[in-house]
Amino acid sequence: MSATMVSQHIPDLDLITSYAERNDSFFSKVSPWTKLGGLVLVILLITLTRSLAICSGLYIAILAVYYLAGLPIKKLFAWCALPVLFVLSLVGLLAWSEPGTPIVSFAVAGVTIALTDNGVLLVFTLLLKALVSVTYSLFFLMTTKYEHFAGMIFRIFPSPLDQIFLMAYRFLFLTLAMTGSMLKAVRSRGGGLVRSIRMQGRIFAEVFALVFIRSFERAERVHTAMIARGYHGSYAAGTAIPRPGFVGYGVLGAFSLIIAIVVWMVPNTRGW
Amino acid sequence: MTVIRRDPHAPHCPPIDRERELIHVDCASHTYPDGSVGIHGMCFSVLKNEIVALCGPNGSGKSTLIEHLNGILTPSEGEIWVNGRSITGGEQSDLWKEVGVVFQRSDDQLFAPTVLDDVMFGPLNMGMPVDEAKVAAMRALEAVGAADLVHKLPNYLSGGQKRLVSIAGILAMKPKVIALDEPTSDLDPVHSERIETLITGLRERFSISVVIATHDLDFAARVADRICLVKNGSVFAEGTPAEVFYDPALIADAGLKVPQVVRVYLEYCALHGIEPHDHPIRLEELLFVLRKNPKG
Amino acid sequence: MTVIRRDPHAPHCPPIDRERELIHVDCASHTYPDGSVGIHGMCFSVLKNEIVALCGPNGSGKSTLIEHLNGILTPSEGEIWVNGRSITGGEQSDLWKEVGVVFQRSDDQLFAPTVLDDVMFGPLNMGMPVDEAKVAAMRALEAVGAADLVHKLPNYLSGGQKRLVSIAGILAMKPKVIALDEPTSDLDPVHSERIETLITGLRERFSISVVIATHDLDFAARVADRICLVKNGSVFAEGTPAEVFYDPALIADAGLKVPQVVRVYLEYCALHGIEPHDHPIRLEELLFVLRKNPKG
Amino acid sequence: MAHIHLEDGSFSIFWVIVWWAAAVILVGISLYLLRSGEKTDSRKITIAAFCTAAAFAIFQIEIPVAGGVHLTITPLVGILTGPAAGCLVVFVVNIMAAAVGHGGWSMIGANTLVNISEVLVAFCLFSVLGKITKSPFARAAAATFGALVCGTIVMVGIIIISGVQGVTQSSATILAGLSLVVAINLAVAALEAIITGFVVTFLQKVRPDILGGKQGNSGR
Ligand SMILES: Nc1ncnc2c1ncn2[C@@H]1O[C@H](COP(=O)(O)OP(=O)(O)OP(=O)(O)O)[C@@H](O)[C@H]1O
Ligand SMILES: Nc1ncnc2c1ncn2[C@@H]1O[C@H](COP(=O)(O)OP(=O)(O)OP(=O)(O)O)[C@@H](O)[C@H]1O
Ligand SMILES: [Mg+2]
Ligand SMILES: [Mg+2]
Repeated sequence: MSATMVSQHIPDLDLITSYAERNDSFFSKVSPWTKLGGLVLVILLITLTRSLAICSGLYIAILAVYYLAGLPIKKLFAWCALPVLFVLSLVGLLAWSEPGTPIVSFAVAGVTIALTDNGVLLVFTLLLKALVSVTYSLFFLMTTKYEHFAGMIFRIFPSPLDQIFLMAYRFLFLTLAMTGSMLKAVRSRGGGLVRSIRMQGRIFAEVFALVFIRSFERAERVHTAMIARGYHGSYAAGTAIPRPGFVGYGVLGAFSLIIAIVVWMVPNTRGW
Repeated sequence: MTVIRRDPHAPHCPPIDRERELIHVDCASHTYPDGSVGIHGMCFSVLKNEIVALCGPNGSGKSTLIEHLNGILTPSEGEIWVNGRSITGGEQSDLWKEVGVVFQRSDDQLFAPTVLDDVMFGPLNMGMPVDEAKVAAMRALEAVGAADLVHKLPNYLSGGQKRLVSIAGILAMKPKVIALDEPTSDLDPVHSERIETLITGLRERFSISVVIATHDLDFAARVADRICLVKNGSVFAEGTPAEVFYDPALIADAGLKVPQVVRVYLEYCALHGIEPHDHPIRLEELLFVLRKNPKG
Repeated sequence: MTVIRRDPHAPHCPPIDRERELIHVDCASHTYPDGSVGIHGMCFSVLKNEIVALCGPNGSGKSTLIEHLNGILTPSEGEIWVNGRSITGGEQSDLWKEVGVVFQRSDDQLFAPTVLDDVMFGPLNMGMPVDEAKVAAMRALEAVGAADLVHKLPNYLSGGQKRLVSIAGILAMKPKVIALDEPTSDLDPVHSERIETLITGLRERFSISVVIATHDLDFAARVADRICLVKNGSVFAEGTPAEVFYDPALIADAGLKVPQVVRVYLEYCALHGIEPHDHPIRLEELLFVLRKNPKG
Repeated sequence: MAHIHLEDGSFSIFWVIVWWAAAVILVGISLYLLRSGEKTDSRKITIAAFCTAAAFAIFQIEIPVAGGVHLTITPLVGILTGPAAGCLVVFVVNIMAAAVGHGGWSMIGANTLVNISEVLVAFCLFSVLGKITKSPFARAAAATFGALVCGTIVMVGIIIISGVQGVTQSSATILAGLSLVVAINLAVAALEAIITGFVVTFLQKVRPDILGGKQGNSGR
């Protein structure tokens, strides 16, 4: 594995961008607005429902879409590790004291804590919800061209929020590259980051500080270089974003209908 | 014209000559925020339709000077005129259209998601419609020999490929003056030569002026009309390549080395007892001279 | 020994020779995460006590190979042996002590708060006490001619000064093999020559092996014992400088240009009708040959 | 590292809307303040944008302690950009984090509130402490620690108030379950305080202009 990557479990933005720019599947031609609408509806559905079955179905559907778009499945699972860890670390703690039929139980210092069927169900449901949202987000990122994102950001957010957002997106690549190259340099001269903390704790903080300042100055230089090519402090997103077609509206409409039916008709799924 | 020497301790720039000078730098000093003195007592000018090379040792202030030319840095003390207008303090909003700068580190310059976007950035900012900008970008990429990189991500290029793309990004804007900081330092000989012909071609076809900061004296000797020797933050001597490079004491004074061609020629003359008055500068000239004096 | 040519389409590396080889690379491929092929069918080895130069056009895979040498990158397919031990997959934890790499972009390498800290970083990691590490660092900085920068911040140096410091950072660790990626690309001729004598000196005094990736064929010709020509991600020919550079068809095939000295010599021979069998490679050799045949 | 490590679907729709609305109102106020002030110069935007990028990047480096925690540099953002721009920065950071599965879209509101509290506290403490001590290290470290403690309180508060969908236990039990998280957060806060201290000391030394000191002369 390349050492330039900050961590294997963090979505590699360079890679995501490169997929986005190259993807020529059907989904890359779908209007970004349709995909954005889809995102809102997906999040709405998993916020409203508590049903394990619905979450599983949704997850399988999204995974299929992700696969059909020709995106890397193995990478997806690596990238999902962190969100999964989050859910487990927090909900995993809460699940233990959930009322229900105990499956395992311990007595610690006179208090009995038990993992119940409801607790396990809770963990699984929340886990699936997390996977649904992460997978859809990555699908969205990897099938939408940068210029379309830029255009959407430009239209959605008021100034100067849009400017901060757009410029930050640019600087992000610099900062990540800088962080990666620092790790590479440290490693190639024998300092694993962990050992360095023990060996030279102070230096670590200083290095960290320096990386921060260096990336800042890099960003500043890039900014001046942009000005040197005519950047005025306002990015004019000239690119036209494809509007949703009939099919797009149709799909979104149908999806909304399904959500309404699922949430209002099927009992015990509502999360109010 | 002979070599002009300047005393950096008592600098007095000649006054600006609006007829011939495109850029006139009279920069008493530029001090970086940490207190390092980048340049000091610097007089420098770029004439119309010329290629001028800045040569000097590491840390002599070449990059600092280059970054002054389109207002990325501004003098701590002193003034700079572009096209007869002072750019210090006042309005400099469209300076970027006139002077294009290629940075020493190409990473500073590349930021867009794809190579094409990056090269199109300048033309788009100049108000070109997208299609035209695309054409301009493609043409610039072809000119530097990097057309095959068009859909790559700038982050994922080799050192030399980044250099080519960053040069293309400036070319696409067709500025009146192009300043290149170590343009050939990462390039292989073939691409280097390509950039070389490109630079001389630009001057001939579009009467663009070019400023080059470089250590590669052989390269400077081949392309430049005028050489400015930089030391300790100021230009201390200037002249044509033949004058400057055939003055070994001057070159040594600058902390540089005489180019290979000159060394071979001088040795050859010494060997055959010829008066070295031909002053060949390019390899072709040297070979021509050798041919002319086959037997000494 | 004559030029060895390899067919990149049917690569079969010779087996590893544990007696003479310090590093043996048999890398079927390295593919970057985005799918770009960095190297492909690469056979390369570093012998004991030699200076080997990798020459090839931009994007041919030189840096990718260099970063394999101390395990910063690992082959997607294939294996690498250092000192007879395979480093792929297995233990590679102290590889950095044996192979030091100077990166193409010195910015990638400098991270400590001051130049001294940066150069001391390697020695400290090797377990040297602080005082000793300081002495080692100062000595390395003096060797490259950058002792005056010791208290500066690496971030605030000129391009060439950064290069010098990053070379010093590796020197201070005294590895058995030093790999330098474009070591002279930002350096002025004086510092360049200093690095040149340093490299040859290292080999002579400490029997260190040195790997250099460079485009500067004149430089490669001067220092290297062996030239490996790289194209499209693999070494396709190798030999001594005299063999390689006096084979213009091979050089053209590699996408490079014949060095100046060779061109002058060949022209000179053609001019005087001499058989070109001397094959001078350095400027001094050329001048010597010219002296030997003053009248052709 | 006060940041709610919950993903989409954890809060009920009611609380999602409540926290989002609160965050949007605060961001709106910041926007109003920024736009009504003098013309926003592009340098300020550069700093804010850079802080956004750095916050996001640093977010992504795990420190191998206790199963992997990470720093947020929200207090530093507060110190460098001030409260108004700081609110925008943390809002954008949270959107970006959600996009790569680091937090969840419906959690952006809650997380932004947590971070805004950090930005505000850090900024205020840093300014106030400036009258007490000259040492930039002490100022920055104390401000950071205070901010992160406050952020942790806000985070726990939000979780207790909104509850987690499907969790039916009492607030007290949830609080007990969260105590481990709080303990880790405080340990990381101490580490982050030290690092922020160094960053600010360094900035004071080499780039005082960023800290609002005298303007450097490196051009724009
Ligand atoms: N960002 C910076 N901050 C502080 N000092 C700097 C900075 N950049 C350069 N300097 C200092 O200013 C002086 C001139 O640097 P400059 O980069 O102009 O040299 P240069 O001639 O381009 O050198 P090189 O050939 O090595 O690139 C050097 O002494 C250097 O240390
Ligand atoms: N980080 C990266 N990600 C993806 N592809 C890369 C990366 N770095 C290099 N490449 C690609 O791998 C190939 C080999 O690159 P490499 O940097 O090894 O070339 P090089 O011989 O060092 O060139 P140069 O002389 O220009 O430095 C090139 O085609 C390049 O585009
Ligand atoms: Mg320079
Ligand atoms: Mg390279």
